[in-house]
Amino acid sequence: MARQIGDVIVDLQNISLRFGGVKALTDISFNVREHEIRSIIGPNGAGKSSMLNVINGVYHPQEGQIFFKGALRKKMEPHEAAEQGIARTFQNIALFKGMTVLDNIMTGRNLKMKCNFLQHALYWGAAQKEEIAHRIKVEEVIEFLEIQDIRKTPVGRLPYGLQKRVELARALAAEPHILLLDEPMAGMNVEEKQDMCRFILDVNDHYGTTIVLIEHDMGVVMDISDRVVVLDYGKKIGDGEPDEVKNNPDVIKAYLGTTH
Amino acid sequence: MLYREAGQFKATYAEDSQIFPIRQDRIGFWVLMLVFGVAVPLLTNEYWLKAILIPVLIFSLAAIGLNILTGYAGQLSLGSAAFMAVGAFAAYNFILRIEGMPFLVALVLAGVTAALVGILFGLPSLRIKGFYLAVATLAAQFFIVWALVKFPWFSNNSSSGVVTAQDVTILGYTFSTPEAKYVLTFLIVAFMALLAKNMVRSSTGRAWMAVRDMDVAAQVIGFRLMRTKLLAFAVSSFYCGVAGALYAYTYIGTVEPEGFNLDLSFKILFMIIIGGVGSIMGSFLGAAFIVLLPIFLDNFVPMIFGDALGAGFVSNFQLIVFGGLIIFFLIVEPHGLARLWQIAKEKLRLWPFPH
Amino acid sequence: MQFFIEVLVGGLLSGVMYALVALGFVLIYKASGVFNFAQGAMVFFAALTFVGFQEVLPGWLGLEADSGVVFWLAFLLAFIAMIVLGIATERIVLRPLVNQPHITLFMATIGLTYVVEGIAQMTWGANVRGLDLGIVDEPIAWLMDNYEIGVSKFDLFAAGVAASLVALLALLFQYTKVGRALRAVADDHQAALSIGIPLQTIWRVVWAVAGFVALVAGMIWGARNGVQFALTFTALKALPVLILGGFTSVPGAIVGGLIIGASEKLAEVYVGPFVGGGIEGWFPYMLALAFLLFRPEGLFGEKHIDRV
Amino acid sequence: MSNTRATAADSASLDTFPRLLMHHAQQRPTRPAMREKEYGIWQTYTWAEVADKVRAIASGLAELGFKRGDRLAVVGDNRPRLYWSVAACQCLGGIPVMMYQDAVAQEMAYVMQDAEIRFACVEDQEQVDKMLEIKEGLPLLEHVIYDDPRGLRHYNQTFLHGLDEVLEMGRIHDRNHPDFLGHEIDKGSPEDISVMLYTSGTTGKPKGVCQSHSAFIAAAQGGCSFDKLTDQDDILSYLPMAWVGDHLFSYAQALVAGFTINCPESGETVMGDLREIGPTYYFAPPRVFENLLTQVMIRMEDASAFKRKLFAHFMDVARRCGADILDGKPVSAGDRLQYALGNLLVYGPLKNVLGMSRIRVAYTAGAAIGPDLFRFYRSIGINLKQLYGQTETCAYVCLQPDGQIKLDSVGTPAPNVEVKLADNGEILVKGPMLLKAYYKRPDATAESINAEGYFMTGDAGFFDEDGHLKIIDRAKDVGKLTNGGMFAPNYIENKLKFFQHIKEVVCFGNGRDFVTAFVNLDLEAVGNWAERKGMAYSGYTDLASQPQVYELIRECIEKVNADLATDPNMSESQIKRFLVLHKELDADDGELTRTRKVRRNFVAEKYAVLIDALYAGKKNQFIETQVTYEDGRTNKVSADLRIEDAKTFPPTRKAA
Repeated sequence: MARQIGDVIVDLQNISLRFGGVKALTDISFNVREHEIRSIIGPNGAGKSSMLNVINGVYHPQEGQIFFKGALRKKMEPHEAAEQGIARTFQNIALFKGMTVLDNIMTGRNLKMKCNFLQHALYWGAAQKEEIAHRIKVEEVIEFLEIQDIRKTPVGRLPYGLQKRVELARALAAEPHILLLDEPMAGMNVEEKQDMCRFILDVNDHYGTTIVLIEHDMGVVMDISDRVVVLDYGKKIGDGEPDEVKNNPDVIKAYLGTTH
Repeated sequence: MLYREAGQFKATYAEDSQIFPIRQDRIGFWVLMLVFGVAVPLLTNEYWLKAILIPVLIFSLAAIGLNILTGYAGQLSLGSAAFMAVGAFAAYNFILRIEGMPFLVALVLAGVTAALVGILFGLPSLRIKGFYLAVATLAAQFFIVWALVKFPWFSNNSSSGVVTAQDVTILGYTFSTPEAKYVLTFLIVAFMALLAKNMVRSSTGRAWMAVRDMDVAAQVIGFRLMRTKLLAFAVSSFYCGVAGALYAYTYIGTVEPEGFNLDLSFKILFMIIIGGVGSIMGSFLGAAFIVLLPIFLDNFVPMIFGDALGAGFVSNFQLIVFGGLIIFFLIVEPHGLARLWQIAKEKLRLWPFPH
Repeated sequence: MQFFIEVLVGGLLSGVMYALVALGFVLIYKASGVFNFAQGAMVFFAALTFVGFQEVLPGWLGLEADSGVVFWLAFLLAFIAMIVLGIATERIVLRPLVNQPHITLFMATIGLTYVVEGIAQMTWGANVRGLDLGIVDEPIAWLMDNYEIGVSKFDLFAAGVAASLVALLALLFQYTKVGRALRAVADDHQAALSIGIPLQTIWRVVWAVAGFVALVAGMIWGARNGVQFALTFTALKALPVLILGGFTSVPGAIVGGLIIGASEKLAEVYVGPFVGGGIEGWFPYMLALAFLLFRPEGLFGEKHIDRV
Repeated sequence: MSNTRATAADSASLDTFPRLLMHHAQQRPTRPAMREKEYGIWQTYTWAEVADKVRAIASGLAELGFKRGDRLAVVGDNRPRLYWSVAACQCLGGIPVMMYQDAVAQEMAYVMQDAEIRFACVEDQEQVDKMLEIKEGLPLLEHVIYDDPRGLRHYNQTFLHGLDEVLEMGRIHDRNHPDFLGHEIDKGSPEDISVMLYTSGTTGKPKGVCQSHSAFIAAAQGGCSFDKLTDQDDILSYLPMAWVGDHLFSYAQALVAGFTINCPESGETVMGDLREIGPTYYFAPPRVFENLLTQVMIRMEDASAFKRKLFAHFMDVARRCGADILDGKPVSAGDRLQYALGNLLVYGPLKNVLGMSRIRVAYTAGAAIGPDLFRFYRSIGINLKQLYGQTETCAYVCLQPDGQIKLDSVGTPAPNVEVKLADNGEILVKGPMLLKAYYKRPDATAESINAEGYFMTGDAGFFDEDGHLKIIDRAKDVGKLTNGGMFAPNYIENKLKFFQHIKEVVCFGNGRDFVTAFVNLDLEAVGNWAERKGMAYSGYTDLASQPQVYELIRECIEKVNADLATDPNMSESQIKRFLVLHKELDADDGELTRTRKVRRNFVAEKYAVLIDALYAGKKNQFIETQVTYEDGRTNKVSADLRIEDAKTFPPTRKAA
């Protein structure tokens, strides 16, 4: 492999998150290294999505610290996380239903676009140039994910699997350092899963993007992850390379205890 | 059927992202522009210009304003008329109080004033959504109209806030005839519609739509909710403000704050529902529909039912038809006339195939 | 001090009447998630239908105009009319729009407002009519004499009616089968459907009850201000109440109504003169808005967490 | 027109493809030479840009050690950069060897060995993988250049080069040796081999057909002047680059006339891309036209009753007068008016949605095209024509001239081509477009070019009274009846196969008294027909034995017989007796080739008993046959087959 796994880029220390009286995450610590594929697994309700939401600033943990690229991160809003190069997809597809595939992916470029609304209104010179420059970038992503033929289709009309792919495209368009994927293969058939796996590996390989992934399909997780962290009831019960995690008695117990 | 798209390929992104990517649409558009910009003022009579065409244009502009806010940015507003009032009274005061104020500058300033007020009343949108926000915009509606009535300064101390618009003079030419006023209105509205279209098809518009469709995702991608929403309020109010100023200067002439009441706000809302939520063209279609419908009913109802029923009947009938149409459109085609046109266009493009 | 109390009590009493209208909103919102803007039009429709029947019934039945039979018959007929209106609304407007965004339903009820107003006036005419409930709008002598506080008998009566109506509804919700079903529906449509609660029936019941509330509110408001188009504006009065109280809370509607009623009157009296008066029109909104900024879910609403 | 004349005038110096390319780069530097749908738009390359890229690639190849006379394998979909590498190779005096991109690695290995390939230019990872697979067996192969780097990041073989890399190398080389390429181009001679195309070879191994610059340029010039192609034309290049037709239309003719070639985004998007580009010059095999027509009909089924009526009405009008209007023949004013209306309401929109609005010239070839199909396109105003040619003749022998279209001919000999018939009916051609030789196969070359320099096409045909060539069959299949009449089985079979109910036919008659036929039903078409008639049947065998079905087939045969009777050469070949086979001919049973062509001799042997029965005048014959299913299981099918007679007609002259 040409891919070199680098230093720790995100370091979560003793994170606890509560909603009212409900504890979603309890004292969780783990880190993500640059260029790796890091998976978070666990039964339903284990707090996996909450973990991602903590990383990109949707939720603010009551306790604990987050180090990003070595520096302590202050409480931040999601858009600030985006500005720092964290992109993500959602468990329930969060595309903009009223827009075409192309426009959806273009939104992923928003942070890199500098023109203001007055320039847009005139759509002349800089605004048009910028629009075209970013369109070229977006078209590269479109080709990368092989969705050329649905470019101008409103996303609402697409089948589920393709919507997931468009969402990935939107996240990729931002050229993120870290990509958070919340169950990117949920509800897909085998072929779609294979495609998605290939794309995830390609992204990681081609762009060097660090990927944090939540996934239910154990086979997939073990195949593509560099390291896996296992949550159960908001607590960390395992962390390490796939083989290590597979043989962890706590993990086995948690998984045997559920239907998964 | 009339479309001949084979061979209209796009070799650059600029061509690909034109407003009208199909040649036949471009031709149609320019024909329409010529008809309404040149032929209409030359050929129609005063009644048509004053009672139909000018108001249609002005309401179209207001509807574009509301559409930006509601259709594109997804923030329901019931106070558009109040922002029109702000624009009308601001233009009046700028021209009245600043010596030699050029009309077009006053128009822009009126829009800017409305935009500022819009931002103010848009602030709650940062915390509240949906009906709550709709109700909040009612506050703007009531407050602004009240303030314009209660503070005589706004209307230069006239009784109950009635003001009479000054002459419209640009570069020494006074727009006094209906034809002149029509052409002026037409040019302004056409230009502003173009600006609006440009905004909604670029990053600004995508930000609005992203916030409309899924605000959490929009935020995660990096859009700033506050900036995006307030910009929508500002631009929307700007459009309503300019529409309000035109309403006073090229349409009614004499306006009072009460004229910009909740009914008018609803009327504009109806325009975008019937015309098409989230469509610039729909704003025009909706405005034309809502302006023409009562005129049509006024003439049509007595024809069918006889005059005996009286004016009260006609006006109630209008209420029912209006309300019924709204419900009908929301049920049958929530994207309004614009979508109907789009569907028809798709059919024409695929003709003779059905799909 | 007496004056302040007088204003406060007057405000609270009119607040009860706001609450009455707001109650109609809450009922429908809870059951069907529809923000029924037409509630004001329903109030107008109900009151107009009632007085309309009061006018025509004596002629039809050969009875004295002020006979109790006419009153109750007109009341019954108006109630039936409201039920028909509710069912028709459910069938024609709501059912085709089921699963649409709430905002769409809201706009549909704005359309409904126009239709209902049009039908009411087309049927009964647009002129202002008086409505006599037999209670005079004069201060209660005892309070006036002893404490020099002017509290209208009528207002007190209205408050009493409103209070009993609220109590009645509360009982209805708490102890009847329909009430329980309704609460289930309000909690979770899908779940309610899955355990076999007939959603459409519930909606019809709720619209009928809301119609009844509108009728009572219309009669009280009509008796006070005359039955006229302005009754539709009661809806506009009720909106800030809802914002304050939350769309889903019956107690919220009541408390919100009281707060709005009292503060509006106090503001009008104490602040109004400085700004030229007439601030009732917008003050409740501003109050509600200011309140919202601090507690977006309303007084009694539930905090909503966006699940991502 | 003026352009072709200009080209002709300069032809002395414009006698190789590299010179043509440089000529266009000077004459029309800003005209589009190529477009490719990529990244959502039609990326356009002007002649100047193309020349520049070709120059860079050629220099890069030279830097890699590519020598005059070396062969460059080119494999991939129609991509501008692959066309450029063809031109670059030619600039250096090399020979591009075009290979089919869907061939499996082993098939490629044979061609690459045969052509002694040192350099290969391939499209993408898929083709690179094939090259790696066969590299072991190809000691000569030194460099593999790929166009699309996707997925190839971790391929670290030193003999792999990205085309971009080669291009960059070339630019540097070009900067250091600015005169190099000019000299190389000057060294080229029109008699150099410009390209090698492998014939599929129905028998034996593929042979490399060596064509010179002058041959292809002559063929292209002939075609361009024949159809008045100019630099304003557009063609969609979507057929395999290794196929002679694509090399003629998309490469040779484009370079001669200077028109624009357009490459689709991918194989799946061809129809959409066709619609966008709206080519003026178009080629498709009959199968494509047939699929399109089927789609049109299917989509029209869903249309409203009004639209269907409208469509049916105007298609009638078109059938009546459309082709005549296109041919410029006299048509009544009423019909013209109706046709104009139809053009507005139906034909115009239809051509538009098919992407054929702008077509000036469309060709089909490669197989016989059904007369109804052919007529349909012509009737709606698409100038669809047929041509005849082979790899060995640069796909250039006969063309149908505008205005003189005969449904069953392939037109008149093309400019500068001499066509004559051998005694056995075999078509012999001579002209500047003939192959130089089969690569390393002097034996084969000698076999196919006779002493007078005529190329023996292997096809049999004859000229009609207007001098139009009709192809009837492979020459080796043409036989004689005992009465001396010509027997051309394919010719008869094709006529029958145009009926929708008939899927496959095998005719017999060589050395016999009369012609007989086995018929295979089209199960779907006949099944639908039977359903409409309310007939019950349990499967193919049952359906094939029904008297009504025999009636149906007999009607078809008699129609063909009537048609054959009008043709003096063919009137003896009318089918006297026939039977409907009890099973479908199947490749798994060895009755068809994998490309679904009938293996005539095999079938004749296998069903000898049936042939005997046909000629013995029996009314029926029992037979039992083994069939193989897709999963490899076998089973026996038996039936007592009916044998019936068909009416024949006395020879007549054609009325029209």
